[in-house]
Amino acid sequence: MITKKRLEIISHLQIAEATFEVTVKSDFAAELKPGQFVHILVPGHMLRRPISIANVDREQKTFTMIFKIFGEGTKKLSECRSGDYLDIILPCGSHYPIEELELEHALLVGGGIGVPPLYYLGQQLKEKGVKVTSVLGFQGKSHVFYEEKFQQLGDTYIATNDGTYGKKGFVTDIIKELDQPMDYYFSCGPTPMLQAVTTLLANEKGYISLEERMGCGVGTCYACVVPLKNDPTKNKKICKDGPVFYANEVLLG
Amino acid sequence: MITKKRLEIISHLQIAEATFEVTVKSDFAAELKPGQFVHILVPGHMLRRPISIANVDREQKTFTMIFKIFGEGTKKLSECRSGDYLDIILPCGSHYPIEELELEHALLVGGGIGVPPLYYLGQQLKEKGVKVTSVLGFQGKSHVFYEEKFQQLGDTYIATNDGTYGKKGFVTDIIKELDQPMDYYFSCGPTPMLQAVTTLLANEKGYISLEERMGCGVGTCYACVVPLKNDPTKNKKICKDGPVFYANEVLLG
Amino acid sequence: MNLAVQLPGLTLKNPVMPASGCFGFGKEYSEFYDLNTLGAIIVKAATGEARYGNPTPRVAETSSGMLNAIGLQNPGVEKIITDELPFLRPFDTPVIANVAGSTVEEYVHVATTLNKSQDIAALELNISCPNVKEGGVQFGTNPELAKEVTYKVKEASNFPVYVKLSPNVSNITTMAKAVVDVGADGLSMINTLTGMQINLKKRAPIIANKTGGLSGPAIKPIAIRMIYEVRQALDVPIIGMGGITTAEDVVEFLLAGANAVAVGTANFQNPYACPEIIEQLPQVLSEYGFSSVADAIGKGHVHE
Amino acid sequence: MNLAVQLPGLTLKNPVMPASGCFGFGKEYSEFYDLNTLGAIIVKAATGEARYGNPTPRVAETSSGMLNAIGLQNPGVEKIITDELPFLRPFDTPVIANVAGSTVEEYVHVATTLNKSQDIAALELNISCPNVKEGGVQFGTNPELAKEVTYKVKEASNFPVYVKLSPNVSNITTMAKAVVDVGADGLSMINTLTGMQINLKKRAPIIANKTGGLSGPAIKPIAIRMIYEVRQALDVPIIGMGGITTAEDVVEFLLAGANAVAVGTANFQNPYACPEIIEQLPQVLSEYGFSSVADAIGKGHVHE
Ligand SMILES: Cc1cc2nc3c(=O)[nH]c(=O)nc-3n(C[C@H](O)[C@H](O)[C@H](O)COP(=O)(O)OP(=O)(O)OC[C@H]3O[C@@H](n4cnc5c(N)ncnc54)[C@H](O)[C@@H]3O)c2cc1C
Ligand SMILES: Cc1cc2nc3c(=O)[nH]c(=O)nc-3n(C[C@H](O)[C@H](O)[C@H](O)COP(=O)(O)OP(=O)(O)OC[C@H]3O[C@@H](n4cnc5c(N)ncnc54)[C@H](O)[C@@H]3O)c2cc1C
Ligand SMILES: Cc1cc2nc3c(=O)[nH]c(=O)nc-3n(C[C@H](O)[C@H](O)[C@H](O)COP(=O)(O)O)c2cc1C
Ligand SMILES: Cc1cc2nc3c(=O)[nH]c(=O)nc-3n(C[C@H](O)[C@H](O)[C@H](O)COP(=O)(O)O)c2cc1C
Ligand code: FES
Ligand code: FES
Repeated sequence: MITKKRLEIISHLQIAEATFEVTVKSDFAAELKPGQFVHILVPGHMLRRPISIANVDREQKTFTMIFKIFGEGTKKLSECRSGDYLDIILPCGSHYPIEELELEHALLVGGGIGVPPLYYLGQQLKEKGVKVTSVLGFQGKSHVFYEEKFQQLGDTYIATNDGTYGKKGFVTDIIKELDQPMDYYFSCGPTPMLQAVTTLLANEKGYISLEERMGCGVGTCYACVVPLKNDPTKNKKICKDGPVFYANEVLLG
Repeated sequence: MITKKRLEIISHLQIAEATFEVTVKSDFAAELKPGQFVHILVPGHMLRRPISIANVDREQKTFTMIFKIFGEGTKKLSECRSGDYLDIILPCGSHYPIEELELEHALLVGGGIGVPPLYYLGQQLKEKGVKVTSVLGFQGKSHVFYEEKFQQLGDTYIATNDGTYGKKGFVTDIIKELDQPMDYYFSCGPTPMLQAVTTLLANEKGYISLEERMGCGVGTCYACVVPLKNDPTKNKKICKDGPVFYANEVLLG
Repeated sequence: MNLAVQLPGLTLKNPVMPASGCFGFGKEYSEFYDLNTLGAIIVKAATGEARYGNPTPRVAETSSGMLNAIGLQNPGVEKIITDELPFLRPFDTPVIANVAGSTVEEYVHVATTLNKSQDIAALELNISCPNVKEGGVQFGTNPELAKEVTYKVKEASNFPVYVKLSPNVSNITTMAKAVVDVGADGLSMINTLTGMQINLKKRAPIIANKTGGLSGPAIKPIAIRMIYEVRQALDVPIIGMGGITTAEDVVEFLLAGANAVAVGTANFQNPYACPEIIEQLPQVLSEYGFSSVADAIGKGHVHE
Repeated sequence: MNLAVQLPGLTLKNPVMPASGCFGFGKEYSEFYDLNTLGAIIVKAATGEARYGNPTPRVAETSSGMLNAIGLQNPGVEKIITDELPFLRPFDTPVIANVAGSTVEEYVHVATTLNKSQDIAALELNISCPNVKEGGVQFGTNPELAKEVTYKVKEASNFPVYVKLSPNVSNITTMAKAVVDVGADGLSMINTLTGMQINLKKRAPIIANKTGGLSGPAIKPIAIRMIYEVRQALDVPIIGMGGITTAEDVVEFLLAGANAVAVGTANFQNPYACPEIIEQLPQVLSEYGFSSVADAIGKGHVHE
């Protein structure tokens, strides 16, 4: 059930350049699914900020978000401290429908702030016994985060735009060289990356997660739409029908 | 010299119902004169809040303000803590010109949030060897503050609107019964009180301190004017020419 | 405390309703709370045919406000009647349909089609849309066009018609008089002010449509002024809106002369905005010495 | 970084100046900083005779904005020339006089009188004043009145004339074209939007004048939109204003098409607003890839 809660920050860490990992307490934690996001009120701002769920600890009843400072809102969130409370709408949107999928081998492809939701997804996949391969793209070395955590889920490859870490180039450069079978790929990141990934993997089945500027975050305002591939005169809401879509369902860019 | 500074709060106390005493550190403290005010930025608000100087500690280089929660801005100020910083324009406005006055006996007449500036004035008068009598009006017992401090300056009489403390009624009810000579009276409080006081003491010399909604607080915007008694087609600025005026100079209400 | 308000075609248990375009067709917020608590519900605009709306980004944040250029996305009036409105039937809350169009004919078509709905109690005539025939001039900024569309929709509709005024005019009273003259049962005001925000990095307006409608607390003083002016000139029911986020704001609108109010942007900040405002309204009214909603309406007017 | 801007009659070392009415005649803020840092100074409005202004309260605070109804208090144009402007003479900063009036004759009288001042470089023609002869209709909301006053002031003045447009109109481009047609050398935009706030306790508008002009960040999206629209229609120098508080805001105005900018309300919040913005401007411009102020002007326009 979607709701709005004041949740206490129990951990607030900087984990890479301008990148923060924030964990909050929530009785709803166990219900959150990979790919879903939460909608956070930043005091003094009219519109909430959507942030993906990066991990869940069911026993501790906590969930974790990872975000990068982009503008004023994420800057203010970066200045919060443990013990502060955040006003959060949760859970929002669709999730990677892994319960329904026949899966042996999954490829995770993440770029920048698209990496966090894939971590929670990878954890759940691993729990299900799925073999996970991760290809993660970052701007540069100082931006890389969660590499070891992804390695614990399976083979992990890193690309950086500037070549300061891992392979110089894009995630697609790595995927091209990967010689592994996959049942599904799961991708999240900036639209140009998603375009490149879905084009490269056009013959594979996959799910992608999209971003758009949001108003309500719950499906009432029609701010966050994406056109459908088979009928671009129709669209779907990223906040409610998405953010996770079947890769061939939507028209990117 | 007027300036704007970030000043640290070194003490923040509730001293009566909805009434707070805040002391800040400032190298300018010694230059502040009784009757002057400071103009405080409340984060998230467009307009600054004018608050009088209630006391100065020249040695500690601190000054004290006393304010009551009236609306959102004073509410936020009441939630500050020691160690927080306030963005303050200071010093603002005119002061009680006691250096220039021949004074043996002064009557202080304060009402509510008009009481604070009179305390600093009374201290300076006492330092100069002037005999000080204070008549202070409050809404009710729970609103009374600084009674003992005023008693240390001289005879002090309290009136409350609801009669829960001191004399029931207005400061003028006490003044009428006072049988003491005075060279000057000094009054600060709500306009109806100032009207009553100046009318009652029409034959005495006195100074009053006025309030008005302010824009700039420094004399540029013409928001805070009061008409002149001898020519109501002309006015003066409360933030720059005032807040202290000679009692017969301005037209009240 | 009596919060009830009686308006043409609308018996409201309280004066607070979500504003058009900020509440979809009610389904989503019904997951947050019981829609029965609401005074009424104004649903998203209906046009003759389905509309895709504008390209994205469609929203941007401003100081104490937001810009939107949704572009009247909706499934078309027929689908709204068959697929969307029935969901609201079980609730004891009157529904107001928001009518939009690009030509007078489209407005009339939408209004006529809505006659067959059993689920609505009134129309809100959204005249802030650009008239394609008149080269994009807004119906809402030209008194003659406003008159024409109001007159024809009144003629076509079986429901009371509240005309939603645009604030992008020099003289709101002229617009109000124009539509009341030809039979508007009430007014709804204000719609958004046209604004723009430019993305410094991209060197282009953030909103794909370039301009968008400014809403939120930033515009409240303009809404209050316009309602006050119209109330002074006309004795007509007014649904007031523009930046309402608290029960105090509601009382300010009532004092300005609104008979009821709508809450738009605040829903996005706080999905519980409407029920929380309704819950606090009695206390705030009595704090300021009012014994009912009716008691407060128009009481902010100073008569010299 | 080259911040200089050349406008009719104005050689500005940087594009930032305080807005009229928010800086008095410069004395007070000269106690805070060296006025030489400013690109120019627009002083408080001058009318034919001294004006008392409106009763108090004259200001109120709103969400991200403020209302003011000062009522053009000023000592009259003669006294401004003799008592106020000479103070600004020693500074290497051009002064723009703001011209106001209730009749065309008063405007012309003020402009003519200002011809004898050695201390000003240009006029800003404030057409947001209500015309007493035409029953209070603002010069600034009627293109014909705006034309007339602009034409006559242009004829009377030896200085370049920047006409300050009111945002309280449906079509800002029509107003801009009207005044440029009759010879306005430039535009200054925007003035305040008419608003109101009601005091719940007193059950009356807070501002004694009832309505006041809304300024501050709340109106920035409206200012940006209007400047963008006018810039698309006209090639005329524009001094942009409305809610500027940071150097980023300045760049947004430049991108929208302003050639220079004025800072109003922000001075009240931060008396150092202007010099701080000027100091940060080079860094912000280069952060977004601009090599000078001139390089940024109009660059937010998207051409399809
Ligand atoms: C479903 C979803 C999940 C996301 N998950 C994450 C995440 O896990 N970690 C992370 O760092 N970021 C994530 N983002 C992006 C994040 O929402 C933006 O970076 C953030 O909103 C920027 O806010 P700001 O105040 O810092 O920027 P500003 O530019 O100051 O924001 C201004 C406005 O634009 C909106 N906006 C700006 N950029 C974006 C964007 N890319 N997407 C949506 N709205 C935007 C803001 O929400 C705000 O309304 C996600 C976005 C979406 C839609
Ligand atoms: C020269 C001067 C000295 C003052 N000294 C003191 C003092 O020592 N202690 C104290 O408690 N109060 C003092 N006041 C009053 C104090 O400024 C107001 O109570 C305060 O501004 C209210 O702000 P708010 O945000 O709580 O109220 P809100 O009503 O939310 O404020 C809204 C706006 O109205 C203005 N405003 C409201 N009431 C007043 C008022 N009475 N005077 C001026 N502006 C007002 C605010 O500054 C703000 O701009 C003084 C006022 C002046 C002019
Ligand atoms: C995202 C969004 C969509 C809107 N859609 C409509 C609409 O379809 N029809 C309409 O008449 N008004 C529409 N409006 C205007 C609102 O109903 C309301 O008049 C305006 O937003 C002012 O109120 P607020 O400040 O409370 O949001 C929309 C506003 C927003 C923010
Ligand atoms: C207190 C105050 C007084 C003003 N007086 C004048 C004036 O005399 N003449 C004028 O043309 N504009 C006047 N203005 C309008 C400003 O010059 C400016 O156009 C407007 O405030 C928008 O800019 P801002 O948001 O930066 O304040 C005044 C504004 C304020 C806030
Ligand atoms: S953000 Fe409102 S519908 Fe998606
Ligand atoms: S507050 Fe601006 S002149 Fe006094």
